[in-house]
Amino acid sequence: MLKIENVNVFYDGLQALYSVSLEIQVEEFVCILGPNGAGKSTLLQTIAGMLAPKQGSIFFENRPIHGLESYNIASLGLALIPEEGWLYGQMSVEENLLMGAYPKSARKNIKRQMDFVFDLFPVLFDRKKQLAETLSGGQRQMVAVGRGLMCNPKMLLLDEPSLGLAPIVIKDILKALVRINKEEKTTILLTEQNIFHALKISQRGYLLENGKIFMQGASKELLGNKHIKKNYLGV
Amino acid sequence: MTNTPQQTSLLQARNLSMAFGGLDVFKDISLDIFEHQIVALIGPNGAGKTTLINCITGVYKPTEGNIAFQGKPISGLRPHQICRAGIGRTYQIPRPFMNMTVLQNLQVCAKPGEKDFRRLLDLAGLWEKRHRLAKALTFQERRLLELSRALSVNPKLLLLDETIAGLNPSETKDMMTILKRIHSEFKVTILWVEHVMSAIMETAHHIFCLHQGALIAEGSPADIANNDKVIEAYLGEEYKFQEK
Amino acid sequence: MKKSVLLTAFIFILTVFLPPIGAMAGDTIKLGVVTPMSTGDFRSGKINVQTVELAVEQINAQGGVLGKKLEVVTADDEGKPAAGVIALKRMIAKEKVSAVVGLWHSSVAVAQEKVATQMQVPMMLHYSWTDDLTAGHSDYVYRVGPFNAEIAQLALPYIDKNFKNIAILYETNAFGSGFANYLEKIAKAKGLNVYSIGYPQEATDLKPQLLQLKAKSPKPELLVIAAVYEATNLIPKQALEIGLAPEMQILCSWDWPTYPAFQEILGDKGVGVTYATFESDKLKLSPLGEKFKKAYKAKYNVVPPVFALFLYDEVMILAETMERIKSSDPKDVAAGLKDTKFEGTTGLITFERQEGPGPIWNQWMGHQLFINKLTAVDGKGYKREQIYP
Amino acid sequence: MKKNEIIVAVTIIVLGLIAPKVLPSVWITVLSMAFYYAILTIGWNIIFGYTGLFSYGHAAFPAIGGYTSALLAQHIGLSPFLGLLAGAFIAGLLGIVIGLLILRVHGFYLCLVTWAFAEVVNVIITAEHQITGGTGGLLAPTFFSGPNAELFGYFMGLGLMMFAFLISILLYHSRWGLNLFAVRDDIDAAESMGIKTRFWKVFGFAFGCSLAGLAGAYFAHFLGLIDPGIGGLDQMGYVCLIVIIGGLGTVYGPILGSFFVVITKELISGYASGYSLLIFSVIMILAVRFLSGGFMEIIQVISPRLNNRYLKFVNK
Amino acid sequence: MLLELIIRGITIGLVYALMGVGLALLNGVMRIINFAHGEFYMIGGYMAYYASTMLGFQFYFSVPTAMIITFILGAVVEKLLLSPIHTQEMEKPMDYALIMTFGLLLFFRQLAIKVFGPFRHKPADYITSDVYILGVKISGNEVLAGAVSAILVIGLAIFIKKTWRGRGWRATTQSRQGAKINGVDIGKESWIACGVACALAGAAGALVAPIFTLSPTIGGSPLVKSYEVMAIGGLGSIAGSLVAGLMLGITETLGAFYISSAYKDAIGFLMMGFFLLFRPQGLFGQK
Repeated sequence: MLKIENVNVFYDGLQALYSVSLEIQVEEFVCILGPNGAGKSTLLQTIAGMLAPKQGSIFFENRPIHGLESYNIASLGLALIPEEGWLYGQMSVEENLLMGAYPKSARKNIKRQMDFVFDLFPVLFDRKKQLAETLSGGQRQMVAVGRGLMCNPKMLLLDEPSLGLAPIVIKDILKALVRINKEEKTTILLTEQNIFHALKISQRGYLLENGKIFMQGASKELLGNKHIKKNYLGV
Repeated sequence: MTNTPQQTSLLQARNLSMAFGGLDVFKDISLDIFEHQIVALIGPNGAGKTTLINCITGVYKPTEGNIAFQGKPISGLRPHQICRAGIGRTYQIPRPFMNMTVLQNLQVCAKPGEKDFRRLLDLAGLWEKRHRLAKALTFQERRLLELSRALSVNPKLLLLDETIAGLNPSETKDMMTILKRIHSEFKVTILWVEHVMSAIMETAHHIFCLHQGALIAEGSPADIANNDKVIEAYLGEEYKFQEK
Repeated sequence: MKKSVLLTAFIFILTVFLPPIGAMAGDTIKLGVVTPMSTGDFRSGKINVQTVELAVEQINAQGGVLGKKLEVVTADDEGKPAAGVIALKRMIAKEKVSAVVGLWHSSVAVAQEKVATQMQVPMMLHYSWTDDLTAGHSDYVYRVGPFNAEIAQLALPYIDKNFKNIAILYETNAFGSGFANYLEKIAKAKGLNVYSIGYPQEATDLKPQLLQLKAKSPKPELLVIAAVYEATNLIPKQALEIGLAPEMQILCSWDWPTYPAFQEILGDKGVGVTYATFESDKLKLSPLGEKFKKAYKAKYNVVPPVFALFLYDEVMILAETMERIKSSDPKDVAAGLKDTKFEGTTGLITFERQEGPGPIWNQWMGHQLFINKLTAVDGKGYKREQIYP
Repeated sequence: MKKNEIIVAVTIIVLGLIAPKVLPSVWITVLSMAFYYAILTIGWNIIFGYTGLFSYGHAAFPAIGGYTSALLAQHIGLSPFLGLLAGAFIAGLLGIVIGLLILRVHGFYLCLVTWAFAEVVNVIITAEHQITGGTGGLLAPTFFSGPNAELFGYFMGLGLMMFAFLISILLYHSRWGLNLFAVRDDIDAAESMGIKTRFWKVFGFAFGCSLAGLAGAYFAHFLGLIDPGIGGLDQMGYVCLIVIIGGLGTVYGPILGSFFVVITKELISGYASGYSLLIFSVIMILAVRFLSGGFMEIIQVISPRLNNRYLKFVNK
Repeated sequence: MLLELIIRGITIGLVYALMGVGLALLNGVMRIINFAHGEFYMIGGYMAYYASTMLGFQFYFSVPTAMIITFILGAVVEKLLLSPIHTQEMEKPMDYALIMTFGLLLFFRQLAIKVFGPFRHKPADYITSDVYILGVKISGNEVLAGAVSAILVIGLAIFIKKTWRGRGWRATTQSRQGAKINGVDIGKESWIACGVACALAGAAGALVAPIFTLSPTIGGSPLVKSYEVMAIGGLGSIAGSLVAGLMLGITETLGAFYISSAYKDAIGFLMMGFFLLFRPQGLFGQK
């Protein structure tokens, strides 16, 4: 589905990614772990075309996408759900969701996707006329995820969806992700700091440290890995 | 742990709360920072660490609570007054004065008459580059410059915001050495917000752990490493998912 | 440091005491025309240039002045005082002109007067109406043409006879304010009720001012417009649109309703507007005037407006003066102009030194004012009828 | 004050003193206008280039300075030389008031607020025509009288420009200047590093305004006239253009730019009168499109080595 | 009298709103300050003039002609001169835009003097008869200008609210990055939006041409008004611009009558300054 080869990315003069390579199969649920500043967001933004890699190549469904603009990538069915949400504060929830279906190819089955999003997050249905900036943090994250789903993506890139949320909300969102993966057959690439959450719901994981892939493996294996615990807590 | 920590309180925060538009960032935090210690403030992203620093330095006015520095209340003062009282800071993404030379960056902040810029720049290894514009420096150099700029105001307390985030291992090592030198040579107390646990465990005398706007633990590195709440905050609670 | 200070001092002394390189005397006598050519009332400016060119052509055809050819140099004052001052300064410094003519907007000329006096070059005014221009009695400023106080005096009997309540709408510049103030003074002295409102000369939306007039009680029966800039054509139109005219009669302060732009903007709505002018079929011209009129018509295919006559006179006076005093040095010319006695296009021109203050020192007087009314319009233009005297 | 700057200053003085002897006299007016623009833009360079405040109302301050001085001369017979001081003082005072008002706005908003201020000043000048002479302008006494008045006015301008130039150099190298730069580069960081940013913001703004007031008073007494055109939007455009072409935030930028712009304008109008502004606007558009760094960028493009030398020259 | 003043205020206010809305759109999508906005107004006016005099068009043809030409011009200007702002990462995009558009202002103005001549022109009246609204006599031209402006502003509001493209523009205004990842081609939308904004200015110019007549320098005043409208209504808000335009029109007319006609233009600036300093989000915007 997605194949990244030896990508080097520079951010404001600083090298953020050092020849990162990874590969994700169709319908897989993969997570990228790593501490803050390890390059997780950079990696996702590079895939989505927001940043240009200096070297290396990215293939999506065997098509090179590393030179494409972000709006082209969006219409291929690769949706990024960014860390900060990048919501449209002065637009209603419904309009925010509609924007997710902006690419021409996505405009056909808006109704179905919208229903799916409201089914996933019923709270959004009640608030669909409300302006996005008046929502709480968790609801905003739901809008962000929902907006990503609106284009019926083949693959979803999620950047720390649990950031700064209350546990109960995190639970809802992660549950929704599992549903998306299972029901919609959507490939998911998720980044998380909270490795426990991530490994629990994903199939495979990569550990990113200082811009390099440090370790990879099946989630269950990684969950038991001593290095990870040590690396995180220093014990 | 090179110094024997002395138990004089330098900074006292009492019942500090901060909220933006009704959204609590942190609530009811009380902490003491003792002189000549390296104190670390840890916690997952979004826990409110940077906001706490901004409250101490006067960028934000805390919605509730008091901060006292060397026994004098400083909450409500403007940032430059707090700086002059003896608190220096750095930023997560370095913010030197980009269109000024390295030397000017130090000159502008230092009190008149104190001209020991060479010492500060040697520490950062930037003396040779003192006539360069800050924007021509690398990321790491900017961070070092910012550090020496913060020292140029002769602070008693230095607030560091993620000083080693985004550095590679060898750079991290260098930075740690520099931090230790700063602590011992300049006799400053350091409050250090950081993510990289290994570095903190090695350097800090005392650690506070902030999670979702509350102080959930404090103590020596060893205490923190074995604290259940901390482990939970980092590794997450156990969730049971209905997996097929 | 010390060295450089010494060096500076040395060079300063050197430069201050060395005589500047003088300008070479040319083999022509230069006559400057500083007039609006791009903005401001540039249509009139164009006529000014044409008139001077025609006059100089005629003089050169008869052998020039003092055996040399006359040469016309032009500069654009953009209708703005600062630009006018710079243009005049540059003209005097660069071209070493013997005299300057063609100055137009009063506000510009007021500033230029100081320059001419300071740089000791005579300037002659033909249609800048502000009293102040000649009230200073400068030896370098002469006027062959009407001025505000005189025009107001000439128009007053007509206004007094027909109206009780009048309104004056004026541009807030030297010409407009000056004219309005004087007219208001003498009209009030006659017992008339006067409302006067000023507006900046660039304004195109005069409705606020007109609405204020509309709300006045008793209603003004006559609106005198003291303005020269092009946007003023809009005033009669806007007065009609808000229903102020045609109950209130409109009197334009001079003959711009005869310009083509007036018709383009007002069309048939212009019928009924009156205007004051010095031009009339009844205006008697001297043989020189008739000759000029013919020559102008032949060359440019239009009848020259009345101010062209005055300007033509000025060029002729200058030529005559230079011949008389046998010099083209600006200072001498200025002095020589005092003794002018010239049979011009409309009568004898002298700059008599009368007693007392006021504008009439360097001023030729000999005007008659007419008031015309536009009565009908067709494709070619308006038909007009003289209603006063 | 560095050695290089002394050399430059002396060179300008020497050239300035020689110019009236060797150039045709028409250039006196032209160069005097360049002096006016140089003083004016040195002021703006301090506001924008040093302090980082994008003031789009800078043209209002020469108007304020000029009218102040001209009115004082008219009503109480103040000498033009004292009028310069009065103009600078009143403009500086208003600069402080506006500076305090604009403390709370940034960037785009700052630009609009200052622009609004400038236009209100213009409206007042036009509306109060009984006092200010309206669009016709106001006469002011010249510095000197007699046939050489213009030449002396020229020397006066040269002196004033050098004065402004020296002040801007001294400011550039002083701690005061450093404070302004810090405010420009990162106001939050500056505040956190113990710099009284509010004070320096107002200081930088008012200082630049006061120089503009000085320039305005000089303009009024050099020409013997001041009119509302001096505060117009197009004048503001020239100010921007001059500083951008010369090099923003550098000491030489405003002077370099002023002479370049004024002289180019004069040369163009000589060859293609009536087309000068058109050609000029094209140059302006192309310059901004392709050379956003001003002359500095040309140097950079031509030779990086030369650029390094220039940087050394400026900063050493 | 009060009624008459308010009705006149509304008619002129609608034209102000039309100018302001274009600028608000431009500012929203492209995040730039545009000093050449008034020049498109001027060009629109001239285009309508030539369409009516040379081609003999009635207003329902000449106004759209003016809009089409200004649209093309606006789009070309954006493509050639303004696009570096969002295609290249510029250090100071605002300064660039300011000086660039100021250069354009000078350029168009000088070019207009050369091409159209410095003379004042006026197209034939669009509607020659006068109209009475609540007993107040108003010229047909003014009624037409007000009505068409209202239609255009409301039309734009509907376009922005209901269509995909309009939604994309609003999204771009609020989060550029969000719009990018949702598939909005900002480069393309920018030139379209710039063209539309310029076309609206051109329409305003064409509509008022017979009222205030044309000269190469008429762009100044509408430029100023559109900034006032935009600042009062809030940057990037269409509804705000409409209300702000009406507010400005009415306040100005009343102020000019009751306070002083000489200070008419100061009223708008004082309002703008007040809003910028004390309510920078404008009438309807939230903080």
